Amino acid sequence: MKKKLATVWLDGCSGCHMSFLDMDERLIDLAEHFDLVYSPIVDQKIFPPDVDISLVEGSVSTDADEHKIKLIRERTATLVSLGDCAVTGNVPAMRNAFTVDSILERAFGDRPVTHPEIFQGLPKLLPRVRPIHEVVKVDVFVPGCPPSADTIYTLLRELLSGGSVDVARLTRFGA
Amino acid sequence: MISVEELDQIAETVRTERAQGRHQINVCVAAGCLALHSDTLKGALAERAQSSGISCQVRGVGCMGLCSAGPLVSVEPGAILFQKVKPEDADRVLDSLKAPPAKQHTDLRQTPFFKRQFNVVLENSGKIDPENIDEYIAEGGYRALFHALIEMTPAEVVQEVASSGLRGRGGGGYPTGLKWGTVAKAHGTIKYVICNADEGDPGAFMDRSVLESDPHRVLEGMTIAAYAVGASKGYIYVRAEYPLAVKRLERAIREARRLGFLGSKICGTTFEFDIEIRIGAGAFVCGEETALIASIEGMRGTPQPRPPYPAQSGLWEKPTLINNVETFANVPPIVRRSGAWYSAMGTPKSKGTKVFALTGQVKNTGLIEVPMGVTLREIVFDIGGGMPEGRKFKAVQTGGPSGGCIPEQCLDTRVDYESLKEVGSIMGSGGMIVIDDTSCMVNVARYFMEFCMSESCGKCIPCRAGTAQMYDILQRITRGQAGERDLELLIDLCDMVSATSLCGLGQTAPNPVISTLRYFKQEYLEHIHAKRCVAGECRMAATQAARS
Amino acid sequence: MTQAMEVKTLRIDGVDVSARADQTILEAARENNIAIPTLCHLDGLSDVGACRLCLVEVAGTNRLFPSCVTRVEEGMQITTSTDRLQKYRRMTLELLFAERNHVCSVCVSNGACELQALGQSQGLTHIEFPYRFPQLPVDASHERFTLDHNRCILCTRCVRVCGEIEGAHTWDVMGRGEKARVITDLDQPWGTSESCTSCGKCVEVCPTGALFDKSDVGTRARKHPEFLTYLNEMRGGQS
Amino acid sequence: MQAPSRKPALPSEDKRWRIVNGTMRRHGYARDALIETLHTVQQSFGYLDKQSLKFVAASLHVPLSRAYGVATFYHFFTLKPPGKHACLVCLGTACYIKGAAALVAQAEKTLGIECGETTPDLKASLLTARCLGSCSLAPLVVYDGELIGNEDAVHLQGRLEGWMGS
Repeated sequence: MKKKLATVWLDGCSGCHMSFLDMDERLIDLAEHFDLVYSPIVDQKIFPPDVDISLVEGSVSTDADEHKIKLIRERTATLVSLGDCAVTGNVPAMRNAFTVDSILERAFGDRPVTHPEIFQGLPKLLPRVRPIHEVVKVDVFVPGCPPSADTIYTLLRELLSGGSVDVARLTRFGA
Repeated sequence: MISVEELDQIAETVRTERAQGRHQINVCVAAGCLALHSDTLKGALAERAQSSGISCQVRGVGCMGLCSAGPLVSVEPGAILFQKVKPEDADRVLDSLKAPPAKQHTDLRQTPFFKRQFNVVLENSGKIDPENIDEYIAEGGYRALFHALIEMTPAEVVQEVASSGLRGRGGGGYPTGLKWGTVAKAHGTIKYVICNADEGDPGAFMDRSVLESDPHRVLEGMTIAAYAVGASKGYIYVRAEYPLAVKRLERAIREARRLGFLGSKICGTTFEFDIEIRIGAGAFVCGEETALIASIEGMRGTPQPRPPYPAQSGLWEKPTLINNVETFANVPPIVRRSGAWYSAMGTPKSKGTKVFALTGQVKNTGLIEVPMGVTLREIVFDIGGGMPEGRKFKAVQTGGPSGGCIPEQCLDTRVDYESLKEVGSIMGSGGMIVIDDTSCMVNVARYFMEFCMSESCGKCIPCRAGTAQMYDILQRITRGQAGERDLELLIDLCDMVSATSLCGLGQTAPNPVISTLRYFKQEYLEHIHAKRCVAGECRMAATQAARS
Repeated sequence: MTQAMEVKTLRIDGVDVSARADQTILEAARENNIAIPTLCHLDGLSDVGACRLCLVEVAGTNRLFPSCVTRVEEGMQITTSTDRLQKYRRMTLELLFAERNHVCSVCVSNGACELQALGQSQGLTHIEFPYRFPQLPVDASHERFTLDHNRCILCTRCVRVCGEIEGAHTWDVMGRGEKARVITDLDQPWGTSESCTSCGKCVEVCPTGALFDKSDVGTRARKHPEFLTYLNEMRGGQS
Repeated sequence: MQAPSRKPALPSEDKRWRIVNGTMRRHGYARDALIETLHTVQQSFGYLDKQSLKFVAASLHVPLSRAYGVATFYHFFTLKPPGKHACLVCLGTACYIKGAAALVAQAEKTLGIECGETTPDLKASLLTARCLGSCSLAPLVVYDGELIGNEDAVHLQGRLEGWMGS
């Protein structure tokens, strides 16, 4: 039976997903072993239950991210923090030395708001951006900005065979 | 320069004056009582005595120990002790010279607080005027120096101190004789003696009291040490927070120079030694030997890796002996009476007496000196008089930020270096703080970690960054924001910081956490799981998300 | 050096080695191709024993010894890499990564950073300790160089090279504990320093991207601390 | 070997510089006199400013950065002018156990500043001490050098409000 694979995009640049796609023809090989049940690149809107592996890109920056990652954790056997934003907070966390208000003021303060209603229902920024493992338990950490396609491929093959992965051999912070 | 005969003469003069039957009214002018305006009191007593024509001598003396009852006044002869004396009580004190004292002033010296003590280091405290060298001499002062310089070789002095079994009173407990021997044997013609008076443990004021009450004792101890190890220059490194101690030391050094106990041709011999005071500037880490040396050299007080030990390469890379105030204060009686006399007191491995500053939630607070080997229970409940009304004993903290909290079930632990270590604390320099059930033990750990974090010099990573992380975790626990994982990280950090830090500050910084985890883990768990502080001290923010 | 320097024999990781009596454990190990991780140590500068990465175990005592400042002794049995030591080294590095704001992906030294490389070689894939995210300034006032406190690990190599080799002592450390920071002169903008000779030695010895040459921005800036050994040799000092 | 040392001129006519110079002379202008000299500067001027650090550093041949590093290492030295009044709360263990934290909170509230700061009108500075060694009087507060034992928040507030009103 094929394993259920999900990929998730929290607060990040999507570079890790680009790297995922950079696996090119190896994706076909992987498709023989995995069903991609949830991803920014598929249509599924609701995170399904009983997912075997979730690759999560991005940090936890908003209340929506926090809600989402907790749900994903509940429904995932092996949760993988993919890329520096997920693992360290990386660029999104550079705002942590400042308050949310001062950041919003800096970004939008001098712009006239003609349609204030557009802000309604937007996820709220958390006071502090956090790496995923500060919010839920993480099983595998894959640093890199982004982790290379080779790294992701090796990782998925290893996870498939049930072996343990020596990630530090493959990648590092900022790689 | 002074001879033994002249020494006798000075002592005789002081004694004759006392024997003339004049009463002496002794007012404590050490820092504790001084803060309660005992200097004004002293003035008032002198004035009242004069105006009412009473022949007596009103003197300022050093610490009498029972600081919680200050300002203290004692009347001699008769050994009557008055407590909490106000200037308007002057007449009442003077009345006692004529008639037996009023009932409310029963002799406090017969109470357990005084009766259970045994004074060696504090033998003169509260009895002599610390600003008058003659009074020190009258109590046998500087006899030991004469004895050592004239009748003993340096090696014999080292041997005498070694045979006393005296161990470093600054906290480490390293055998003093061994240290002296190493410096004595070290190569080099220039050597230094340093007195560590940078008493940094919060809740400790033993050294302060000795310096303020009996400064010559420390000078004599240092001079004997200098003779024993072959040093000609000494430094006393005193905290800037102790201006009175500095003032009295300066005066004592001047007087000692005048009588030839410091300078050249000491006691008529060829021995030369002088002492300079260096004022600290507020850095706990400077209690560490190598940091203290850096500070005397005018640098940032950051510790150096040892070896080389200061005994081989210390101040300006010369062999240097560093002992703390209380250690030096023990030396004159050891040399005067013998090492065997000293080693007859105490336990097999911890000889002599130890001075403690007993404070916190206990009835009698102040300065005490007990033989090694008494139990903590005797100190807290007999000498200290137990808990104030309605309070329940929870722990006694010894050893300051490097020590631990000892719970009720360990109160029968004997006070000696090894036993205190076994129960997870240390002897330390002598701070002893009684904690009752209104204090949260996690918060006590947090308090000490804040101390270590901000006193860390920042040189080595485990201490600089490790204490900061530990503080953050303890902060989260006391705020109800911590999870199980935080506790695991805290325990890991305790191990790592103590094993890898460069100096004693970092190596012992986790101790308050380790000891409270050992005896009060339940309180940690309640904060984490039930978001509850049993002492009611911590305010919980229950809504914050805990770390998984 | 005197010719008759005493020789000690000792054992490092099961290998019998001999070393001059004035050598450190680190020197003896490296001469025998035994790698011990270091961070504050740099060949050609005095050692401070501050980073604690080079701690090793010595048989017969539970104490750990910084190999950069511990002299070899006859019969020493040294282990450089036990589970315990590896755990401490990882934790030490984690403490550093969490202490300030090390964002490798946007750092000029990405790919040429000693901290980053050590993290990888010691098997770090994430930091267990919560990041502390302090707010720290960047000083770009010098015409050629930049100081970014976010990336400084307080190894004090810059302080030492400036004092010991250049002789300017422009750098020192101010404050203490977690508030300690490297400074130039009276904690003034680097560009206004009266003592700085703009020699750039501090930049070359900095193990991270805390000190960098402005012309290296956008490149993977390699540092070249090897000049130190050369300078010392030419000045007649020890290698 | 040092070249015959040139001594920098005193920064101004202010007599206090002579006191500072006196301390350095007494120590033979040795580098290790740095901390002793900074003590004298602080006693004379109330704090250490950049001018005095420069003068002392030049006189003792100590690098500027080292002088600054030393001045900021030790808590006792301050680089900012102190307020007219100073309130110092002891945070020693005995004081802490007996409620010093509440005193600090009250002082911060009354003065509107945090520990280590001075009010903008320079009327009062709020300081803390590690331990003053008068633990039997805990909790302890020092108002302009006057030590008050067994202090409580109400008395403290009154005292500070008195300063601010004056």
